[in-house]
Amino acid sequence: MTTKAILLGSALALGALPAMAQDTIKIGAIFPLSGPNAQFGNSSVNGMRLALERMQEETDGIADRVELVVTDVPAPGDAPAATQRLINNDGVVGLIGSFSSSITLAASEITERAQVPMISHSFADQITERGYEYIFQISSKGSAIGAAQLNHAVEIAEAEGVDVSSIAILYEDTSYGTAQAAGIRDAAAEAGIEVAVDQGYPLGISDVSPLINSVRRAEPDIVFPVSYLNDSLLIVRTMRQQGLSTPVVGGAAGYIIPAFKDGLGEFTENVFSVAPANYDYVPEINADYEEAHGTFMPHEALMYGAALQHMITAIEEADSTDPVEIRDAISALEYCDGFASGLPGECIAFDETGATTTGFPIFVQWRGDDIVTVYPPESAREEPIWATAD
Amino acid sequence: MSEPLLSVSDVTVRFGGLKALNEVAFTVGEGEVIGLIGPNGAGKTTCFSTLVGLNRPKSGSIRFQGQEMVGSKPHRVARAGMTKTFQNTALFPGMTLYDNVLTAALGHEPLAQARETATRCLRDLHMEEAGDLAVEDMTFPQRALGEVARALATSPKLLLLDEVMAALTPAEMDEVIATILRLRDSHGIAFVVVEHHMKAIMKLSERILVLNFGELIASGTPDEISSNPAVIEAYLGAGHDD
Amino acid sequence: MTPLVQAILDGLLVGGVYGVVAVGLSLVFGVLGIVNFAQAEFLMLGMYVAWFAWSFLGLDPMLGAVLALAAGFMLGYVIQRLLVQRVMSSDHVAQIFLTVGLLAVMENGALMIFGPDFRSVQTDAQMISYRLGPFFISAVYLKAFVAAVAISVALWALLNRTWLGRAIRATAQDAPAAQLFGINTRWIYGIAFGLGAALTAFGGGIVLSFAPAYPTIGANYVVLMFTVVVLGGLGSVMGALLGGLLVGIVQSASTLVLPIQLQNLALFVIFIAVLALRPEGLLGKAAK
Amino acid sequence: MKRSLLILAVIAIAAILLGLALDPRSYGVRVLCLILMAAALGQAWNIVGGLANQISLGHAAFFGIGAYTSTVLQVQFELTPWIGMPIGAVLAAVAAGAIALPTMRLKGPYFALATLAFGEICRIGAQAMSGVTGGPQGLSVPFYGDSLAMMQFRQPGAYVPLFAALFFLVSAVFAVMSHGRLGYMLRAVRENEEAAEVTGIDTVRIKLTGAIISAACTALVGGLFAQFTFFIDPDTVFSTTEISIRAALIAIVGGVGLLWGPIVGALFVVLVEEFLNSTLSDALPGISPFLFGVALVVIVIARPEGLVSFRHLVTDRFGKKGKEA
Repeated sequence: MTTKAILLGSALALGALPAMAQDTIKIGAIFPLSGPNAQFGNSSVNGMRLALERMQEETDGIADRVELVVTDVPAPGDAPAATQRLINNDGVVGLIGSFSSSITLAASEITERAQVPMISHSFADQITERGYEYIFQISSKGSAIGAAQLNHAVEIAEAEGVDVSSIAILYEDTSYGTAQAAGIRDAAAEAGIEVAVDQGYPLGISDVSPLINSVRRAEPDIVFPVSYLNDSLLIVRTMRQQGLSTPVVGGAAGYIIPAFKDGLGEFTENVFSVAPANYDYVPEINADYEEAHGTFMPHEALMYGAALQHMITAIEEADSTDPVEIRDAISALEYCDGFASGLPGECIAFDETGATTTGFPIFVQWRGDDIVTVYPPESAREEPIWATAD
Repeated sequence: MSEPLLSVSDVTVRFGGLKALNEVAFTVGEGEVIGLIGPNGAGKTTCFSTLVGLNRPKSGSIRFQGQEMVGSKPHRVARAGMTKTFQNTALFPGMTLYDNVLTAALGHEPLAQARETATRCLRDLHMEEAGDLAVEDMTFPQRALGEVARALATSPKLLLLDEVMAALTPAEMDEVIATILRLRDSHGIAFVVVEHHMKAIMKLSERILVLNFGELIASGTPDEISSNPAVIEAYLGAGHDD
Repeated sequence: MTPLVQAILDGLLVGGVYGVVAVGLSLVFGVLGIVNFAQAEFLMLGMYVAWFAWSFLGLDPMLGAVLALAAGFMLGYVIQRLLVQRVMSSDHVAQIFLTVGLLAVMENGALMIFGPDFRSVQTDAQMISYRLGPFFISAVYLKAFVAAVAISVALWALLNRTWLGRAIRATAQDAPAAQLFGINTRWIYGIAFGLGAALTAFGGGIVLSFAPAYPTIGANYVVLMFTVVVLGGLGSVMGALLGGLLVGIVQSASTLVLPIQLQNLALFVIFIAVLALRPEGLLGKAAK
Repeated sequence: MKRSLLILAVIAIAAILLGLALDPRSYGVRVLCLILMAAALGQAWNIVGGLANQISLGHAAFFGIGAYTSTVLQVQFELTPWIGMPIGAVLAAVAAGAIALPTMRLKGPYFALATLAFGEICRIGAQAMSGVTGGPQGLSVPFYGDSLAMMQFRQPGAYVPLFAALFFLVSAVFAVMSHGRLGYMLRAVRENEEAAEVTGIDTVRIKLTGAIISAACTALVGGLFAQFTFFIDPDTVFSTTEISIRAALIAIVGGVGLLWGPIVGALFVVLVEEFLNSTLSDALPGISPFLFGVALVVIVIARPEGLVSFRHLVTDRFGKKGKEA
């Protein structure tokens, strides 16, 4: 029983830690740094660290006082305690995160009740549709990304004289895949395009042959996979194996990270994907990132870097470390510098629900070791090439 | 004349291709004490297990108090009034002896009454002192008698005792024999006793059944059995050790 | 008809891989009586070994798998002698939770050492398939299948044709008796655990030929591995291989009638049904 | 038994007082809730895992059913969790009965694996039934601000009495069972099923009863968890590692089958985890779960019977006191 007394005592001590140091302003970052999404969490944090560094070098403002408190949240179940800890023990004035939508949803339940602002780049529509005031979403919603994945592809194809009458949707069955697939499905219905194959599959699938067999039998005009890396590689390879030349238009995640190239080599050439942002808007920042981490800057690094800079600027505007005032400043601010200039729309601003008013999904295409923004035309760096994988 | 307490007819048990019991038939009357003997591997323990429902016979019938028991689960058989002890003792480890006995009593009565039953059963076997012992700390003879106490707690009409005297001294053995006879007299419990110790069996039993290779080869009074050539043959042939 | 045959072909090929990955789990259970929740971490380890072999030595993952086999054996042997041996006589719960602890240590150890990056290989076989009339046979899965069969035959020969194999089987059946015959059973436990780890690590090398390595890849396989060994009969070596084929076929063929999303649902229902009706496994003792 | 209940009540009240002493929005108060929740979860598992020694690795099934039932009813019909949680407990009990029938004869690892598969079936099922559950995207508890009627509060401090009450309830169920008829019978079944049958215990019914009570308690914990975190998704509430294995872990680390086991286990597991997360999370990704794994390995090797050792308590406590109580 003595052990218990000691343990209980330390629980007390945890709660009684000093609130916050005077001079620094702490911003919390909750990301999956271990577990299955660790890669994405770590690159997001890399992006934020770079964004903070550059801001500290370039400006003389409040950025010098900002400290990033990073915490590992591998699963949504860990999010509430971590969020509460950051708010109450570390005294963060705002939060950034998290890669996965379910972690963001769980964390934002805490930030809402604690009245601390949080900026996220997760896709789920729900995030800003709960009527919450303290959560902001800098990327387009999953349904919009799904719709763009379909509509942009159809526009590009039809501009090349290719008729699209039937498609296949293959999606991993976690939150991200299901939400985005729903967007594609709805957009297809609206456009009067037949969805010939509509298959969810378990994340971690080890053989996608059954999926590709059904694609081969249905002969759709375009395949829309919404997948992470493992499944992306399997889908592209198995299609090649079976000699299927149906164009593949990826759904972000696995299709626009450096590891996609590592797994497929030359076969990535001209693969399309929808994307929330791309590094080719900000080559100079990307060069910094590449120097530090050896790969191009994935979109989550760019987005979260921008989110952090938006929050720091809002703190400066609010001229306060009161989370409620910071929240109002985030909501009012239109931020167009630094990392934000690398986002589609080249600015960050939010409507009253916290959803983005500036962001929109873009299309990228693999060219050599790089991915290049090709659509919509006003954002494109290069022309799209509608080529079937021969 | 009413039916005997237990009436076993043509019971055959197979394990794989092996016949463990072959058309075994016998009866046990109310309050009777019967010895069951036979060389090692003759099927005595199998016979007990089958009677209480742990094995299902291939064919035959086991009627207890006029009810067919074949196909009944062991707990139903126990509640009907027939239970057995385990040869290598199967008291519940991680419990005290008292709790073992109490648990058995709980099968058919509520806690308060069960406590009384448990205390009484331990007293019947002169084991009050051992009640607080954990099974792990009991000697083998204590465990064997503990088995009897636990079986008693189910309020049986017929108790099948499987070598409970194996490790006892002659004096202790006499005491157990006296206890069995006293229980028979006071509670009207019938017993079937498997024991290797011939003197004990002779002293205890009114009738003796002899099993060999799964077949009942003889039955009769102790005197008849000890002079039965088939029995002697079975024991000598199997190289008996007692 | 064609879709069904194709599904069975696909399932068979990937099922061979499941079999090899799971056979180590079954061996460890058969000999040591321990359900090793950390077994899939040896798959992850094998994938990393094979990846480094591919990346720095240019070895095909199938050859890298041989290196993985050796590394898996060494690590497995050490883990058994240092840690698992200490709970050999403990309760099942202690054993299970020792391996759960090992799982966390190995998975996160890999994250700390190798980082979170996905590491995949590129081989020619990944993009090729052979055509047999209307059927496709994927080269990479075919190679994986052949490697799986080869290692299975080698394992079978080891267990049945060598003194060591007999000692392992004797220990599995009755350790005290084996000891009486002069077998050092502690040493055999170490060897058997090492061998189990080695086989799963070898399977990892094969898996790398079609899937990227990352620290938590084991989690994708752990439940699948249990399903395989239970269907084949926990502890049965050849049963695990056949169980693997069966799981592959069920996963693949079930997609003809069920959404692919539910392929594992079908699998787990069969899994529970088999446990309930035939706990010795579909293939039972005959396969041992 | 009365003494055990009294100590439990004292612990629960002490927890509530501690909760009042802490800042109601603080992290410490949340950790307190997590400890109470973990103890209740471990205790619910302990009913089958400890008393009957059925090492279930599928309790997430019941946790998830509890969480989803009350939340779905709240989202769809604005039904208060005060009613929704008991309904969830009933549904979980039904599920427990359904899975107990085919699996109860299984022993040791076979039972563990069968229940693990059952948990996975429920997770996949919850993902697929998106019309009801919201599918993989999860379900948010509707925001009511502070509402006792809807069992919802802005500050974690307000949940301390709820968790303390739930902890007391589940622990009391365990204590009463453990000292009562059912407990003796479950232990008998655990130690030797054949002998239990032969002494007149209906082992099937006893196991079924234990499984149902355990599942119902687990579902209540799941329901309150949903109210506490406001967001659930299948991967979280049906998680094999985060719920099923964790429930078993809490009971086992503390001392399986013992009333005090899950309490000590919960303190240990939650405090070590939170300590590691709060101090090392920023240092090196993976270090805190790594060290947690190391701690688990060390405990299992040093004290395979749990922090509260089993054997001496059997004779010292249950044995002698059992008769007097």
